[in-house]
Amino acid sequence: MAEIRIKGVAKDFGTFTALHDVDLTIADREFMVLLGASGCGKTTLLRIIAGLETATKGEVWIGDRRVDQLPPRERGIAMVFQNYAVFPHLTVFENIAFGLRMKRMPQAEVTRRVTRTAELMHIEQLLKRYSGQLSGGQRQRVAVARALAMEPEVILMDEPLSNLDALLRLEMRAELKGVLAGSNTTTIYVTHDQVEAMSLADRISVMNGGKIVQAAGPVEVYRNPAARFVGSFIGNPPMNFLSASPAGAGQWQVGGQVFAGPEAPAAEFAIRPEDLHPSDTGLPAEVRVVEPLGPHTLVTATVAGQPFRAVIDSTLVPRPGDVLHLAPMADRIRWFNPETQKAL
Amino acid sequence: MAEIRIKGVAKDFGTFTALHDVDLTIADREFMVLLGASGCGKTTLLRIIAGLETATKGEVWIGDRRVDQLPPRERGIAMVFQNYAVFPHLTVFENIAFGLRMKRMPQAEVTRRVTRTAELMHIEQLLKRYSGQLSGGQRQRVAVARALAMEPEVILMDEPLSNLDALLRLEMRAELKGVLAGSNTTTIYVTHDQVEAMSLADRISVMNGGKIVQAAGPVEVYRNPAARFVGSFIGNPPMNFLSASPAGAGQWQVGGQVFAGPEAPAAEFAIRPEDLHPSDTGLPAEVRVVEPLGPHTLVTATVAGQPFRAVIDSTLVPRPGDVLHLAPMADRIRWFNPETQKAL
Amino acid sequence: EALFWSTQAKPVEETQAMREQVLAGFEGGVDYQGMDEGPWLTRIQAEMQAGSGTIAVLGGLHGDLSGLGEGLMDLSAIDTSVIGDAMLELGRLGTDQQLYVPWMQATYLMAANREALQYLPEGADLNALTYDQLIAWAAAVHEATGERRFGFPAGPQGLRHRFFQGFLLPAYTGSTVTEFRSEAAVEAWGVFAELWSHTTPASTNYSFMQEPLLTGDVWIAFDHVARLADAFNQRPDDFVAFPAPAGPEGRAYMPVLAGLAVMNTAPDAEQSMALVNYMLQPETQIATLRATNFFPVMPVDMPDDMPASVQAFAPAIATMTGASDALPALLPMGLGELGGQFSQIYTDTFEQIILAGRPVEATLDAQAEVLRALMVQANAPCWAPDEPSDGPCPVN
Amino acid sequence: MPRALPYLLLLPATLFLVVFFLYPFVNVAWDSVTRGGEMTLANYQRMASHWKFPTAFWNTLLLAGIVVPIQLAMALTMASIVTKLQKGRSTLLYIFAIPLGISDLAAGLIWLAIFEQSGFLNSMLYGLGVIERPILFLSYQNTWVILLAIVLAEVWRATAIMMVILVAGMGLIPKEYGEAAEVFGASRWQRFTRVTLPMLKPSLQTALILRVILAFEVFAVVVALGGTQFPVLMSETYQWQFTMQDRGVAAAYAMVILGISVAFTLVILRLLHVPKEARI
Amino acid sequence: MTEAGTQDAPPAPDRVRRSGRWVFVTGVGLLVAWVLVPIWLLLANALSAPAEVTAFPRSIIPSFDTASLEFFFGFRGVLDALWNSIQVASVTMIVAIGLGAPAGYALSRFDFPGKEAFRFLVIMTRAFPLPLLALPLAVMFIRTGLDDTILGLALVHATLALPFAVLITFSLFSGIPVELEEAAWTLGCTRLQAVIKVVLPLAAPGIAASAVFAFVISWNEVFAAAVLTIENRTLTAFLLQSLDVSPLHLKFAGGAALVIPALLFIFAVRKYLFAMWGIANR
Ligand SMILES: Nc1ncnc2c1ncn2[C@@H]1O[C@H](COP(=O)(O)OP(=O)(O)OP(=O)(O)O)[C@@H](O)[C@H]1O
Ligand SMILES: Nc1ncnc2c1ncn2[C@@H]1O[C@H](COP(=O)(O)OP(=O)(O)OP(=O)(O)O)[C@@H](O)[C@H]1O
Ligand SMILES: [Mg+2]
Ligand SMILES: [Mg+2]
Repeated sequence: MAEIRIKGVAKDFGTFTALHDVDLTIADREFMVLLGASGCGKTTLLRIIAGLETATKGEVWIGDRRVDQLPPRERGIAMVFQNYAVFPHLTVFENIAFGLRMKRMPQAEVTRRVTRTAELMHIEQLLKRYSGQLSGGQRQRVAVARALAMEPEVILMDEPLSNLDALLRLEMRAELKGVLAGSNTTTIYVTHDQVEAMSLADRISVMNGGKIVQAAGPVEVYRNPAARFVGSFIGNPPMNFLSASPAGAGQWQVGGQVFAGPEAPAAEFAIRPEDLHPSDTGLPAEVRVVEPLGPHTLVTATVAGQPFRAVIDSTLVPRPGDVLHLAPMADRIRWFNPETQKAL
Repeated sequence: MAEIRIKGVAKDFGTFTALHDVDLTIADREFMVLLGASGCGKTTLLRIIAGLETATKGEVWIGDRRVDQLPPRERGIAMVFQNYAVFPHLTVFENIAFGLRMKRMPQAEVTRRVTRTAELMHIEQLLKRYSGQLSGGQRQRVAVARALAMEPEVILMDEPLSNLDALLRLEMRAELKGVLAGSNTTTIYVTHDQVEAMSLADRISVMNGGKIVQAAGPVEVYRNPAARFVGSFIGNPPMNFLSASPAGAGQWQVGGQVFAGPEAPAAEFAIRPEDLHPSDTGLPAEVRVVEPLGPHTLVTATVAGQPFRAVIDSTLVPRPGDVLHLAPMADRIRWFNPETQKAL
Repeated sequence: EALFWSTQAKPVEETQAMREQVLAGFEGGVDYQGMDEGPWLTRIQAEMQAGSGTIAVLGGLHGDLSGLGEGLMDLSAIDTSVIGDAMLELGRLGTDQQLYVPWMQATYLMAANREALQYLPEGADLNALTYDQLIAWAAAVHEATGERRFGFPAGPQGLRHRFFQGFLLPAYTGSTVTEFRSEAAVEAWGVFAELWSHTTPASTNYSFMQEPLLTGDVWIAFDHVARLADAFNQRPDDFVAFPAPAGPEGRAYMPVLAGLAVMNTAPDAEQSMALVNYMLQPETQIATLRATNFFPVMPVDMPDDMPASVQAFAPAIATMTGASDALPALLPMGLGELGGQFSQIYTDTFEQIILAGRPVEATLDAQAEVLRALMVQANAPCWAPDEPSDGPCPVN
Repeated sequence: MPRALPYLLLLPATLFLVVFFLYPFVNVAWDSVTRGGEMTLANYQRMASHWKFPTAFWNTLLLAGIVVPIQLAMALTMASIVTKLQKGRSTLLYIFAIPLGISDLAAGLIWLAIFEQSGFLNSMLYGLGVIERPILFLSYQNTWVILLAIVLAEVWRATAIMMVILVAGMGLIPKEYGEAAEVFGASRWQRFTRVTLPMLKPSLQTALILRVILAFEVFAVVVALGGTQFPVLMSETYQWQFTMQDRGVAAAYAMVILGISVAFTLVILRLLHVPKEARI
Repeated sequence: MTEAGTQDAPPAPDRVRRSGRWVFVTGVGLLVAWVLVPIWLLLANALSAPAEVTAFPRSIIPSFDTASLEFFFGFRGVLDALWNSIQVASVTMIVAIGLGAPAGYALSRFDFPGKEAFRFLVIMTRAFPLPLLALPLAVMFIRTGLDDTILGLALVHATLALPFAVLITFSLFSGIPVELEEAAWTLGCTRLQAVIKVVLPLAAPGIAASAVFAFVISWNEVFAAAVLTIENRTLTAFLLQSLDVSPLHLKFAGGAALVIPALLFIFAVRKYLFAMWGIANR
């Protein structure tokens, strides 16, 4: 049982507060993805869970043990460091075997596990090299292999695939998912790749400025952001926000169009760029930049003077200066409170 | 004038050959993106251009100077290292100012440039910190800012945005594009993010196993891969390949369907997953896995026993086990020589 | 300033006194440097080899100077008429030139804490002790206090070899070299072994006996006068000085002679001569006595206000040298730079017999061979108390 | 040019050493194989046949063999403590480094004052009523106490040299490796042996080589505490050079010291070799 | 094989921590005492009256009689000697580091034929007893006029300190990632500039350690100082030369008088002995 409970954890670095009262529970065997802007405290949170950093306050529980005071090695975790921390004085083999040796595992088992995880990470032909002889991506895979080989109760991964090419990342992602799903491991996984987040996560926690803003299933987070930040952060390109002016009870005027919305003193209109389709009655968007993205085209425009992006089928090729009418899908429109920035 | 010409460059590490006879010309002010699998030699190539590694053979020209024998500082380059190499003993400010001070730039100008690039990279509030007090992404941005502040003739960036969140990356990408377009800089940019590659590149060089396989504009590389590897490497998910059997002159039978193709002794059929649409007459695909990716759905299936992926509109939600008929768009079908793996 | 390069008066207080009380009166000033033998010698050798130098005057013990023969200037021009012939002879180093002139002299004495006097064997006269009485005394102190309280400077800087060369062996054999392995010598070593059984084992760390006397670790001690002085000066009332003991052949004692020499490379020979001359003035000699506890090499009138140590030592020395059974043993002559190895033979013998407990005869036989070889190599004739010899001094 | 660079960097130091070391060294080495102007091994024979030579030789090795491992352990402990500490580290480092500033002569003096018959140790024991009369620790009869005293004094005096080198080396080990080891289940001790020590190899190498070499030249402390009772190679060298004024034999001794130093250096270099690929 | 997790209940973490802490603090305390007590004894003796120094039982609290110390500082020429010592030590430091650091750098960054030979030259320098070298050196110095100069003595001391400087800087430079240097090169540094701006600051602890050694070696060196300087005596040669044959109380006072400046120097550089910045590759 390796449920992780984080209760009111805060972390100050001198006067700078990196984490504010974080509360989070990760169920046993759950795959939790941590998403958040650069510098929002993801690594810090992982390090506190791992025991490498002492929280200024709060409690960390793994299973039914309170682990705050325990040294890292007693917490039953393994970790992939954002900067790999592959031991330069050990070969790849010995790096992967490091944790196993610490457990005094018999040599045969060590070799078996190392070989298996190395194959999983496609580094089996590098086992005799030292970290100085590896490329960035190879080093990163060693770091992942080292953690996987431990078969720990809890695995913390800090952007473990960031330096891999797309193809390999796709593969690794699938391998990781496979391996971890078949194990008893609870995973916390930091990534900046939203596709990765979506495809791997049981749940996604979105962090902002040292706080957890939303923790929910991937679709939920994508479709129903709990706060404006989540919408603006997730999705590539992110959600569009347009100011709305009241136009009667539950009616809001946005970019010259009127939409049904919540009954509230003020509200902000939001729609994802891909939830728009060209239509004569849509929002009038003045095209600024057109970027072909392979199958689709990203259009950057302004609606009522506010920036606005749409992803449309690449069959349609507007030109800068054109006015494109884009109709939002009604069930995809979201509304936010402009003051609290929470969803309405 | 900072055209970069690489002529027959090879690099051996002991018995391992990291680069085989690479020839590449990057035009003055061009933005060249280097794409390739992990460990294929991208960093090595950059380091040879920068003068940090000596090529086993070959020549490197920048402008009309042959620079092989010149020390790095005389090559007029700046570089973002894959692992940042931010100086730990200097503040962020001094890190960014480092190169400028080497040029004996007046203090006022130094401050101006540092402030500007720091703002560009959104690290202006971190200027007084040391690298040990930064998050991974912040450190990476310092490395980028340090190179940009130099306003060099040639800038080499090794996965400069890999540790940034999607939103920030999007922004940074735009900023970089803006700054570099407005300058005299020739750029070589290694990335694993294909969207980034597509949106930034004037041209993309695809590397594989120490060789350059194709160097062409983004759309060309995407649409007309010169080799099977390029197709399989670029695109997320990558191109689908199906074996084809001859069915008369220029006619090939693929997955039970007959398509017009090249006249050749043998050929392999290829189509991008997004260039398929459900249709009763399409290729019969047996659905294995269905992954919702926000606006679209990724379907992993088999066609005639061969793996096959399709990205379809998320309105359609097939179930594993279903047979989906997927028709390729005729003008998007590509053919490869199964022996040489080159495009036909 | 003339550089006075000396192995004597190195303890800081003595150096200070040399500079301020002895040499201040010399015109042009003197830079007095008291050195360990190592650097002292190295510098001299360097100047000799280089053929030019800065040292004006060398000061050293007979043993220090005897190895320098060829590099030294003939000082016959200096008026040495008031100095005894025996001493001048030593200064010729076996040549017919005055290679050094006697500067000051001293000897070794016994000293005791007054507390120890109560255990003096009955009938023993402090001023005419025999070795047997000394042993009995040391034994009595040992028994009474439970501590071995005889002290002997057997440390690395200690002058232990002089005790064997000039005191113990001559007292029993009447000889230093010739009778080195005689029966009498065996007896002498036996006596010493007995004395050693009442000697504090810390002796192997002692270079100077004044400190253990002051701390009370040692009650009865043998040492060079200059190395006892501090005890008498600090606590004049607590200690007594008395002559060395006598053996069957007499009350052997060895003088210590320090000399002044000038190197051929001296920068200003005239100034050097002047300084040597200055050192031989009676007033300077008395000042030197005050500073170093070394006695003048010529007859002088002593003032009354001499330091406590001098007041204690002078009568003891007089008693020793004037004793009816006095047996002076001279410093080695004609050994040149082999003087160090000569002394080492005695030290080695001591260490092997007494400390390492090796058989006496065998050790003496072995060392005698070394000694014989050395004398042959040096081609040195015997000196007192050995009978004069033609050719190298024989070892029987 | 780049190929010449290392040589250019070494050139000043090499020239310097050639003039100020190699030239006099060759002189002395020549002394060791000549006697009266003729080539001979007589000096070595003389040295080897002297009855104190084996004692001095083994004493020197024994002393180094005891002192260096203790110092290594202590220096590592001190360096780890200092490195680990957040507050007060520079004060502590300073305290630990103090013996560095103390010459071996002064150190001998201090420890003599402790072990002497009327020294501090006896005073303390006496004051505590443990003993009734002072014990003579440094007697020629119990060489092992002398050895112990010398060991203590040497450990006290010369551990700081190693410690400071190791502190400097430890400071350069990136923290992240220790953290990684910690996460992967290494106890404090394992972290030390599996990460810190291997990554500290270059510094360990330097510290050990310097310390071992100095241990073979140990002299002043030994003489202060052991008197004539604990001959070591260096004290014999002195004796022959200055007391017996036989430069040939002294030079032979010096060559022996050099020989064992070089031999041990080779061993250390071999044991603590870091393969090129495994460097940071 | 071993089942982690199914062991007996671990001890309460708090207790473990606290007892661990206690052991740690005690250990540190013992080490501190181990270093400081003998120093204190030296100072206590130096501050005692002569009679106290030889008394038994000895008191570890001195009477603060400064007569012995004053005797030393009242010596004619002490100040000159002090100044000479400082000069010699400083020149030694500069020469040793100035020549040693480049060599250490070359050893750490390049592989080249002759590397081992150089290493051996360095080690031999330290492994050969100086007193024997003093004679040929002195002859050479007298002939070339370096005799009795600050510089001459400093050169000899630098010979002693150079091996330290070379080996220490070598090991320290080896610990600094080449990549940081490479980054500096791409930012317009020459090799030298990169070393000065990047490597040296990071290697400050090692440089400081070398400096301390160079200083202390020079400061405490007696033999060469005694042989090679006459007028320009260093403090050590001036005071310590004859210390072993001086009365006890003066021995201690002289010892203390010599120790104090060295301690001040170490105090002054102590903070550089630390790596102030953690080095992380990424
Ligand atoms: N010093 C070395 N010794 C041996 N092989 C090396 C050495 N340095 C790099 N290599 C190998 O050379 C190949 C190219 O490395 P390089 O760092 O250029 O890859 P890359 O394309 O940058 O990969 P990544 O995307 O993972 O950073 C890799 O397979 C790597 O293992
Ligand atoms: N030692 C420190 N002193 C001061 N601030 C620090 C320190 N360490 C981290 N921080 C700050 O704390 C914040 C959180 O850092 P953290 O490393 O957790 O970010 P992150 O979410 O992992 O970012 P990234 O995605 O860029 O890695 C950052 O703003 C960082 O600047
Ligand atoms: Mg992070
Ligand atoms: Mg790379």
